[in-house]
Amino acid sequence: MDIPRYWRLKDQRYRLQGKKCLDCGNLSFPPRLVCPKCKSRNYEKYFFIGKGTVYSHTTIYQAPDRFDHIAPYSVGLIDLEEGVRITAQFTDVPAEELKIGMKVEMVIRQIYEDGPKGPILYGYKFRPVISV
Amino acid sequence: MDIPRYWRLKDQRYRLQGKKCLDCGNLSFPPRLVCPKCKSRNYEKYFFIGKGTVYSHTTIYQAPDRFDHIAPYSVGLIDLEEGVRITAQFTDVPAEELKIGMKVEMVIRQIYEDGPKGPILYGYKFRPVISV
Amino acid sequence: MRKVAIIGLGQTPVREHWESNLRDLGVTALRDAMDDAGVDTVDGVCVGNMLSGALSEQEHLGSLIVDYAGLDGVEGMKIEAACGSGAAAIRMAVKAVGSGLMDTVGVVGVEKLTEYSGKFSTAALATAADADYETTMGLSFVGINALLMRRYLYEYKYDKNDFSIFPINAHKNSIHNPNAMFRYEISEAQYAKSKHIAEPINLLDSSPIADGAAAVIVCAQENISQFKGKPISILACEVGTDTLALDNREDPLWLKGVERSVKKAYYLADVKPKDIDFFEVHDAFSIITALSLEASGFAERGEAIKFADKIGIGIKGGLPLTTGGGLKGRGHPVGATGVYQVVEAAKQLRGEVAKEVQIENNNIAMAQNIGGSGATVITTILKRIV
Amino acid sequence: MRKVAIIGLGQTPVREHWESNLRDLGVTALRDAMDDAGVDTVDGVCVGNMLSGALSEQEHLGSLIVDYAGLDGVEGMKIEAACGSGAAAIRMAVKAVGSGLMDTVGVVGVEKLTEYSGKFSTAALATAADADYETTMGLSFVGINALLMRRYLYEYKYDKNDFSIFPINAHKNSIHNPNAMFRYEISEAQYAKSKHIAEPINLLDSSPIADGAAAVIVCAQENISQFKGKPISILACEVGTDTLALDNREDPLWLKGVERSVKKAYYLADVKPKDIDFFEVHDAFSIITALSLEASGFAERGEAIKFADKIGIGIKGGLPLTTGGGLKGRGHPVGATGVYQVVEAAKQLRGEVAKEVQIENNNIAMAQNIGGSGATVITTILKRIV
Ligand SMILES: [Zn+2]
Ligand SMILES: [Zn+2]
Repeated sequence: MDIPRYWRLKDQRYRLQGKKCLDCGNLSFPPRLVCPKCKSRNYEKYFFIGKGTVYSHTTIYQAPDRFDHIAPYSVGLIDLEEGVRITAQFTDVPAEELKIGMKVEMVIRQIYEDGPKGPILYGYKFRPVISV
Repeated sequence: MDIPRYWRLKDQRYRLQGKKCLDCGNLSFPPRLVCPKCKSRNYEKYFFIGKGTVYSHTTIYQAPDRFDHIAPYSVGLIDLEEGVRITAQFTDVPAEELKIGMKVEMVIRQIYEDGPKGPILYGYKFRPVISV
Repeated sequence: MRKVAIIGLGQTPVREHWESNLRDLGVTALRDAMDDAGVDTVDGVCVGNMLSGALSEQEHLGSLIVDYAGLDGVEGMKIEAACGSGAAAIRMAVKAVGSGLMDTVGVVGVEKLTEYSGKFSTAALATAADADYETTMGLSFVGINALLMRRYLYEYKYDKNDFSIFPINAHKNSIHNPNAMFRYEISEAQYAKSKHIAEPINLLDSSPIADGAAAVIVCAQENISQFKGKPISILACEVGTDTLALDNREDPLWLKGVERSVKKAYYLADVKPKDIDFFEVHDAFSIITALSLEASGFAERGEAIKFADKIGIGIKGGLPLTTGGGLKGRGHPVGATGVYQVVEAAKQLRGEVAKEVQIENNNIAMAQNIGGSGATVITTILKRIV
Repeated sequence: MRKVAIIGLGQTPVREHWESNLRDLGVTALRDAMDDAGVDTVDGVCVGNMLSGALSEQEHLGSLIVDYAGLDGVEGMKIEAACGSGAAAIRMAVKAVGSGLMDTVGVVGVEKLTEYSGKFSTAALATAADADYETTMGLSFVGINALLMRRYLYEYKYDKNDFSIFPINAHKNSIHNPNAMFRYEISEAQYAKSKHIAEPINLLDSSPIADGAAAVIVCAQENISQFKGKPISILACEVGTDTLALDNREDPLWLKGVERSVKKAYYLADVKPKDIDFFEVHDAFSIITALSLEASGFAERGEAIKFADKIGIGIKGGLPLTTGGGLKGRGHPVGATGVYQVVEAAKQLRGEVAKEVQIENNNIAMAQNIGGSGATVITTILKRIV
């Protein structure tokens, strides 16, 4: 029940808040205090739109303790449109339909429950873009 | 629920099994693979009788998670008759009656329960020697 | 081995940093120290930390800190020696620079203890002791120190309230340290009424758990002219150990780890206790201050309190202690503490602390970082470079 | 820096050691290495370990191991760099001896992973990755490697079964290593039917968690005549790092940490990949063997499997891999693995392994230990001293 961490990460988990370097324009997710490109400590908040393509994916059968009851589930690396890659679970898609290069978008879902009495963690997952 | 550790330590916890160096006669508790006096790796099991005197004692009010529900409780350093000092909880004695130099003897008691569904750990505690 | 120096200092305030994670605290202190030294990269980073795995589910801090500090590719490793992790990391940096393998090394001590509830942190801190034979008996880390204090009171016939001299002094100094957590004075009366944590240790004997990070940049002394930071020489940074469990020591009131560590440090630095101008002692508990003063050769056995009273441990005393507030007043982010101590000592030697706590004409400082109940002790001796 | 050598070797079998605790495993390996070297004390001990805090509720392993090894008072510290902790500890010993601060240092890698259930160990191992952005998303450590393997299969159009060449070879060698956990051969058919852990990684791609300890004694090469052990020269033991999180790398299939580590190691050792007679690769997963062969300069990008097939990775091949069974066949006690690799390589160079796996006329060996998904990489190059 690490409540401070839940609270601290809420802007990342709900809104994909990263940072933009004010000196070279480099975008980071997660947020960083030092720009990996130009070493500047001069930053502003940046919110990613949450659209991207699948760089890789896996389906997890043997899961860490906390995720054991939902296994198997799929996790992947997603290349966001803004040029940053992030790690996230997939949702609303069967594992066998996942493909590298597939277009996906962010949604907010339950990530895990921290024990029967603990808080529920919500955050970003990605689902295939539904064509209209 | 670290079952292997429960099982591994049972001779220490129930029978105060330490070791005796076959080269210099030095007694150790806990058991050691290398004699701290003569560095010999030549050892036999040795069972301490479980009688001794209080070297020091404390009463714990702010306890680690697992022991929180039994606080306050008393723990001490006990000089065994064989010349080895060990750490143990006291039982059957109010905290205010504990004194340095007091004669005590080993008994087996519940040490803690590992969660509502976990195993119960039993082991040595010490109580004042009851004069007959 | 070539001589080494400290060329940069950085620290975050010691606080309950709910808004910052380990990496942000560590990176802030490290980058501040690099800015102070005037460098934009280092050859390696040593991270002192004890409980990131237990309390933040995060190991591999060496890579994490170099990555987030913008030092991509640089060597980074975590060193753990319980509450002595911070100075242990400095020791590793001294070896790395001393060997000539590296010229400039960053050291970061970082710890986050307030991520979970206090009971959980208490259990995590007890992993400094013997898990199978001390901790499983219900002995907390405070409890181990309480066993020492009880025996000390018995052997040397002190009144428990006599120990108040140490925390009162620490709090008097922490007022002037903006990075300290507790910036207020405490009185003898408050000490006497303070609630028990593990009898006879009360709340005002105990340093508070906290979050924080401190950093130093270590370089070869022959290179100091290349940097913008004000250099301080590391005369010695030496380790002594003792049995992990307190019960395994023949004479628990004599900290052999301290004795071993200071003997090596005094020898290497070529100084005697009387040459030390001030001492950043590891006052995790009042009893440890007393035992450290004795085993370090300042006071006779059983005489630490009388010694403190007689010589004076305040800023104008004969041996100022815990000039930045110590673990008691500044707070004790365990794996960071050893680095905070050295940062404070170096700032004193540089003449950069608040004027109320600035010791005049100081020249040689000692900082001592203790892991567990004295199982790892690292003594660092620093000297002003004229 | 002065030259350093390995003068003593020790190891316990890799097993589920339910009957032994961390200290017994560590002390056994260390004392065996000391006996091999013919020494009864050392100047310091570096302990490589990742998860003693999480899985044995025991930190402060440095003091614990020196205490129980009968080395009362000797400096002991724990080094942590995830699965790279073992070689990281060797690296620290090289610095300590190289600096001249110490003449003889013991290194122990020790880990106990079977104290709790597998799910708990899986969670603990994931602390090697980014806790806030990888692990909390449900990504296991196997899963991270599965993401690499999936992309590799996609980029280079391999059939997944092509990877079986690496685990089949590892198991073929582990039969002859009495300290290996899995002493049986596996077939292509078994590999193809093996169950998924994190698709596309199956059970036979994955090194098994296990308990164990391995130790080496490091000394100054100028002192080797003082010892009874057969010396092996350490030409280099160099570190490269990369971002902690896989998603932060521009090109995840190129292990920059490996490239950085081997470049420094080749330079210091003054060797080229073709000079390496055999390679103890970090085959935690089959995909890592492939990526390591490429970033280490043995195979072209995307060609590791073809390279292995063509040059031969068996004992009589052009580049024998994992001659003691590797992490796959010997087992992977994470913080101990890097030391096991170096012990195996040194035994090969000494000519002390089973004749079925003894490489003839070998001279230069390389061992590579990888922490996390390549965030810390330590490459050690060893040479026979004629
Ligand atoms: Zn920038
Ligand atoms: Zn003996």
